[in-house]
Amino acid sequence: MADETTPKDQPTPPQPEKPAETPAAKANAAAPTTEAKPAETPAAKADAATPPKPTAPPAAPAKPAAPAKPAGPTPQPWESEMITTLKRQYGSGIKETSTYVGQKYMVVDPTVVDEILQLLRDDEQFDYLVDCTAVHYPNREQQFDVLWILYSFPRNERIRVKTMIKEGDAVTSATPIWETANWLEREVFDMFGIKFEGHPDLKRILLPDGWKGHPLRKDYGILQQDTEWVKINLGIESGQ
Amino acid sequence: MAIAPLLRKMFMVDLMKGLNVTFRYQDPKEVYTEQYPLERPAIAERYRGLPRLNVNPDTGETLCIACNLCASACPEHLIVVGSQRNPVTKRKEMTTFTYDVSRCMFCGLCAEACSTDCLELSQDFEIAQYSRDDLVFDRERLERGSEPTVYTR
Amino acid sequence: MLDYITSYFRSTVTPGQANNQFWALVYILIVFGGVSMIVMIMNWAERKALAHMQVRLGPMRVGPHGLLQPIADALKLFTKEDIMPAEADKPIFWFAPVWVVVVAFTGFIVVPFGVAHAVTDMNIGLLFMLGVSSLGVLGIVMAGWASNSHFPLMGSLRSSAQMVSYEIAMGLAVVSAVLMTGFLGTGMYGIGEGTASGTLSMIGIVQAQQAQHVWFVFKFFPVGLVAFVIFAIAMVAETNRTPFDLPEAESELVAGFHTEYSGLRWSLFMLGEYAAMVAVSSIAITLWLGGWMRPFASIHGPSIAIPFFWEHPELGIVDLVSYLVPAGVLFLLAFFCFFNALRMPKHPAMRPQVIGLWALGVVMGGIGLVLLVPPVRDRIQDIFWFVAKIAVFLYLYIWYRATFPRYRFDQLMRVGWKVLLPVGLGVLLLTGLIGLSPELVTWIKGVMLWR
Amino acid sequence: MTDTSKPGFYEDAGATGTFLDANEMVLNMGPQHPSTHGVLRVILKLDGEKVLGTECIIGYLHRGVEKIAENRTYTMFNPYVDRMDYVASVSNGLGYCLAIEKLLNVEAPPRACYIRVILTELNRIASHQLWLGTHALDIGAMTPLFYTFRDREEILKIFEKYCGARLTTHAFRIGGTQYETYEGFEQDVKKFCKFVAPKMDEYEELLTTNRIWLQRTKGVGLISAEDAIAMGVTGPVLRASGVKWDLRKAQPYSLYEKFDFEVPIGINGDTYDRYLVRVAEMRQSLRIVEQAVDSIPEGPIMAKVPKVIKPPVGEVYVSIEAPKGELGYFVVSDGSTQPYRVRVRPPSFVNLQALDKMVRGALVADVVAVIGTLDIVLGEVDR
Repeated sequence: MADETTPKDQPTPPQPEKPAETPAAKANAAAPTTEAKPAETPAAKADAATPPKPTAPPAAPAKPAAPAKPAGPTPQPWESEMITTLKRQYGSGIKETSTYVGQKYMVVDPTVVDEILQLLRDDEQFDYLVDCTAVHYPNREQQFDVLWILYSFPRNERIRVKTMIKEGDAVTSATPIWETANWLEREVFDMFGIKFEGHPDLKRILLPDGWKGHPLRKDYGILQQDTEWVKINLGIESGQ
Repeated sequence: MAIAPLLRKMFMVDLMKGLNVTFRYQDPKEVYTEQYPLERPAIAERYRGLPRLNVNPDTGETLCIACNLCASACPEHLIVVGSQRNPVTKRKEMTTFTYDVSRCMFCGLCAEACSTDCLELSQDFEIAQYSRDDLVFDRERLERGSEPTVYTR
Repeated sequence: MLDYITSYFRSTVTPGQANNQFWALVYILIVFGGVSMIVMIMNWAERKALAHMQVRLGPMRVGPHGLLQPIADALKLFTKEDIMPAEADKPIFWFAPVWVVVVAFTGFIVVPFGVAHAVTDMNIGLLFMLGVSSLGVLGIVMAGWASNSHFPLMGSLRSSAQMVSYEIAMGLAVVSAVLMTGFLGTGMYGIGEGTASGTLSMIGIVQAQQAQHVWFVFKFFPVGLVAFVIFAIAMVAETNRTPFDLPEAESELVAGFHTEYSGLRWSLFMLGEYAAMVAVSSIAITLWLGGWMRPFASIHGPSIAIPFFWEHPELGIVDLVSYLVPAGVLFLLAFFCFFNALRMPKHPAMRPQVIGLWALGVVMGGIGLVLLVPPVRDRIQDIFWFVAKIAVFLYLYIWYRATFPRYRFDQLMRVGWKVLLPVGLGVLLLTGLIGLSPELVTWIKGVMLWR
Repeated sequence: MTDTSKPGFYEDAGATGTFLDANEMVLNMGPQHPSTHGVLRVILKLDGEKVLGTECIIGYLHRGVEKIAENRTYTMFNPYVDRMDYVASVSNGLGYCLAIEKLLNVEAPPRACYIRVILTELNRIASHQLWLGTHALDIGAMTPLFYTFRDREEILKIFEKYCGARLTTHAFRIGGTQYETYEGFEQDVKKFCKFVAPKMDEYEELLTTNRIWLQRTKGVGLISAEDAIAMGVTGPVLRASGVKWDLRKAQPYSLYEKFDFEVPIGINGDTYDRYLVRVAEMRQSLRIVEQAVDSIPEGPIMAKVPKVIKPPVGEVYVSIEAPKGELGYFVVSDGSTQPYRVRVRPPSFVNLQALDKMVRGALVADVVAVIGTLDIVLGEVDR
C-alpha cells in the first residue's frame, strides 16, 4: 500500500498571498497557478460554467451575488494523462475538468458516473472515497450537485467528481466500489432526498425515520419543522 | 520460550509494575482535586464567562455607544440593543440592552466586535440560575457585573 | 441464669462447643454487627484509598475527611424510591437480595476470630463455609432472572459460570491446605514426623498451624504459597471483584445483575458482596495465614513478669509486645485524629467536624485504654490479629480494583480452567508427595528389596 | 468443535438444531449506556455473548450544523465547529479556518501558523489522553482515566489562558488567530512538555505490558489495511493497520512541513496496535510542540482579511489530520457573506461505520473495547 507517501507532489500548493480588499485589485490577481490564462472579463466569466453558480440564492437573508463580484481565482483547465484517457473513453460524458485554487474536479454526466468512479478506483488507484455529498441549487434545472471526493494513496492526489441531477433522479450507488459510501450516501439521502440505486440499505441515518422533508435542501426552513413537531408531539406552541 | 519472559510472566512482573504505580500515587501530595467552593479556582484573565457592560469608572456613565456591532456579530442573535437619539447631543444613546445568556455559547465575538471595550465577557463562571428567565440579563444586571457566589454552610 | 451466663468466661472454647446458647446468640449479634461495621469502614476506606490512588480526594464533605459518608449513603439508600420493574418476577426479585445477604452472613458462624471467638466450631466447618459462600451465586442468578431484562440476565449467567469454574480451583487449593494439617512435622519442611487424620474444622486448621509452628502459606515452600495464590485469585473471582467483575461490569453490562435494583435492595447486594469479601478473606487467613495467630507466633523471647499486668510465665517479652499492639494501634489512630483535628481549617463552618474528630480520637483512645486491661487484652488480641489480616486482604481488593483492567469472559474461563485448575491439581499432588515422602521412600525401597 | 464463525451456521442451526442454540437475543446497547461515549445506540444481535451482527443508530445528537452554517456568516459559524468534536475543538477550528482561507486565497502569517500548530498538537494530546482514559475505563481499568484527565487539565489550562475557554475554544479566526500569546505562554508549554513525558511512561506502565490489557486488546477488532481503506477509515485506526498516511506529512498544511516528526504505524490493525499508535502519536505531538515553541517566529498574527468576509464564488475541500482522522470541510461560496454550503467530513462518522466489520463474531466485551478504540465523539458523528 501507500507506505511511503511523501509530500513530493503537492496538489494544493500554498497560494501567493494576495490582497483581497478591493475588487479592482482582485481582477488582476486572478491567477492562482503559474500557467494562468488571461483573466476574462467579468461578463464572460458569468457565462462560463462556474459550477457552483446559483442564479439567485434562495430565500435567505444573503444579498444576491452580484455578477461582477467574483473576480477571485478562476477555474483553470485540468489536463493530465488520466483526463485524456477518460475523455477518449467517455467523450461528452465528461463535461468539464478543471482546477480551482489548485483543487482538481471533473463534472461528469450522471449516466456514466458509476463507470467513471469504478474506473478511477480500479485503473487510476483512487482507492479512498473521502466523502460523498451534495449541494442543492433550487433555481437550476438540474437541482443537485452530487460530489464524490476521492483520494489516491499511491498518487497522493485528491480529486472531486461531480455530477448534476434533476429532482427525483437517482444516482447509482458507489457502495459496491467503496464500502464507505454506505453511510455517506445514506446521509445524502437523509439530508437531500437523493436516491441511490443499488444501495443496500437506503434509509435515514441522522434523522428519525418519521422525519418530514430533507433539511439541507434550500427550500427547507429551519423553523417550519420545529413548529410542527413541537405542536404535534408536545402539544404546545413552539417558542422559536 | 525464553526463560526470562517466562519467569517474568510467572512472577507477574507486568501486574506488579501497575500495582507499583497505583501504590506510589497514594501519597497525599499527589492529590489533584480542587475543593471547589472552599478553594476558588484560578480563572485566566482572558476567560470568557458571564457578560458585563463596563461603565466609565469616573462618571458612572456607560461606555456603550449603541453602535449595534455586538448584536450583529452575535451568531445566536441574542443581543438586543435599544437606542435613542439624544436630542441635546445628537448622539445615539443606549437605552436598553438585553443579553440572553441561556442561548449564549461564549464565543466572544460580541466582545471582539465592541469598539469601546464596553461589552466584555468577564471571569464570572457561576452561571446557574433558578429559572430560565433569570438568564436573560437586562442592562442593569449587565452593568452590575459579576456577583461571585459566596457559599456558607 | 447469671451463672449460666458467666460460666462461659471460664471456658476456652467457642459458645457453640460450650453449649452456651446465650453467648452463641451474643456472638451471632457481635459477628453480624462487627462484619457490618467492617463493611461500612471498608466502604469508606475503599472510596478513600481508591481516590488517593487515582490522585483524587474521595469523600470530604460528610464529616471530617468524609468519615460519615457511609452513614449518609446508607440513609440516602434507605430513603430512595424503591423501584421494581413492572415485568419483574416480583417474589424472586424481592427475595434475591435478601438471599445474598443471608448467605453471606451465614458463613461467619464458623469463622474463628480467635481460639474461642467463633459462634461455633464444626468438624466440617470449612466445608460448611465453602458450601454456604457458593450459595451466594444463587441470589445473583435469581436477581438476574427476576429482573426480566437483558443486561441483568447476562450478568447473572456470567456470574454462575464464573462461580462454577473458580470453585473447582478454589476447592483444590483448599484440599491441599487441609492435607497439610495431617502432616505433623514442624517448620517449613517438617516431614517424617508422622501423619494424622487432617481436620476440616476451622479452629482445628489454625491449631494445626500452631502445632506445626508454620503458617501453611510457607509450608513445603513454595507449594503452600502456590496454593495460597490460587486461592487468592479464585477468591477475587468468587466475590466478583476487579479484575473478575464481569457479572457487574459497568462498562459492558451497565451494572450487571443489579441493573434494575435501586435503593435498599441495591444496598443489600452491596452489603452481601462486601460481607462475602470478608468471608473468603477469612477462609484464606484461616487456611494459610495462621488465623488469629500473630506473626512469628512461635517466638517468645525471654520471659518477663510485671505484677497484675503480665503474669504469663510461659510467655515471653515478644508476646508482651504483641499483646500490646492492639492498644497501640488504637492509640495511633487516636493520635491521627488529634493531629488532623489540629490541622483542620480554622473556618467556623468546620467547627463541628473538628469537634467530631476530637471526639473520635477520644473514643479511640478510650478503647485503647480498655484494651490494656489484662483480661480484656488477653481475650481480644486474637480478634485483633484476625481483623488486621482481613484489613490487609481488603486493601488488596481495593488495590487490584485501582490497577487492573477487566478480563473478558472467555479469558476468565481460560484462566480458571486452563491455568488454575491444572496448577491446583499439581499442587495437591505435590503436597501429598512431599508430605508422604519418607513413607514413599520406604515403600520404594521395600519394592526394590522385594525384587 | 463446531465452527460457529462459518457464515450461515446460525441460520442452519435454527432449522436443524435443538431449541438450545436457536435462541438469539437482541440487545440494545445505548443510547444510555456507560461506554457508548455519548448517545450512540448499537443494536446487537447476540448468540449468548457472541455478536452475530450490529446496527448503529446515530443521530441522537444531531444539531444540523451544516444547516446552521448556511444561515450564519463565515465568521459567525466559526464557534459552531468547536461543538462537533468537542474534545478536539482546536483541530475543528483549524480545519474550518484553513478552508475559508483557501476560499479567500489568503494565508495565515507564520507566527499564526506556529501558534496554530502548538495548540492543535496540544489538542491532539488532550484528545488522545481523553481517549486513553475512557478506553481503559471501558476495558475496566479505572485509574488511567484520572491520570490522563489530570494531565489533560494542564493542556486545558493553557487553552484557557490563551483563548479564554477550555473546551469550546474558538481559538482561531479566519486569516490567523485572534489572540496574541499571553505572557508566559512559551514557559507554560515547555513546562507542560516536561511534566507530561514521564506521565506517559506511567500510562504505559499501567497498561502496555499488563497481561489482562494485552489479552483484552490483542487481536480484538482486527481490520486489515485493505478493509480500512475500503471503509474510508482514517487517522490512528488506519495507521494501526499499517498504512503510513498522515495528512500532516502527505499534504502539509499550516507549516507542518517545517517540523520533524514521525508517523507511527501498527502492524496488525488490532486494538492493541491502535493503542500503541496513539500513545506514540502523543509523544510525536510533544516533539512537534517542543520544536514549534522553540522556533516560534515574531510577526503579525492575522493576515489581511476584510472585516466582512465575502469569498469569491467557488468551492473548496480542505482537510486536516484531526486526532480522529481526516477532518474535511467542503465549502461552497456563492459570493455572499454566508456560505452556500458547508459539508463537514467527520472522521468519527466514517470510522464508526467500520464497527460492524470489526466486532462480528466477537464478544460483547469486545464491542465495548472496539467502540472505545475507534475513538468516536458523538458530537461529530451526529453533527
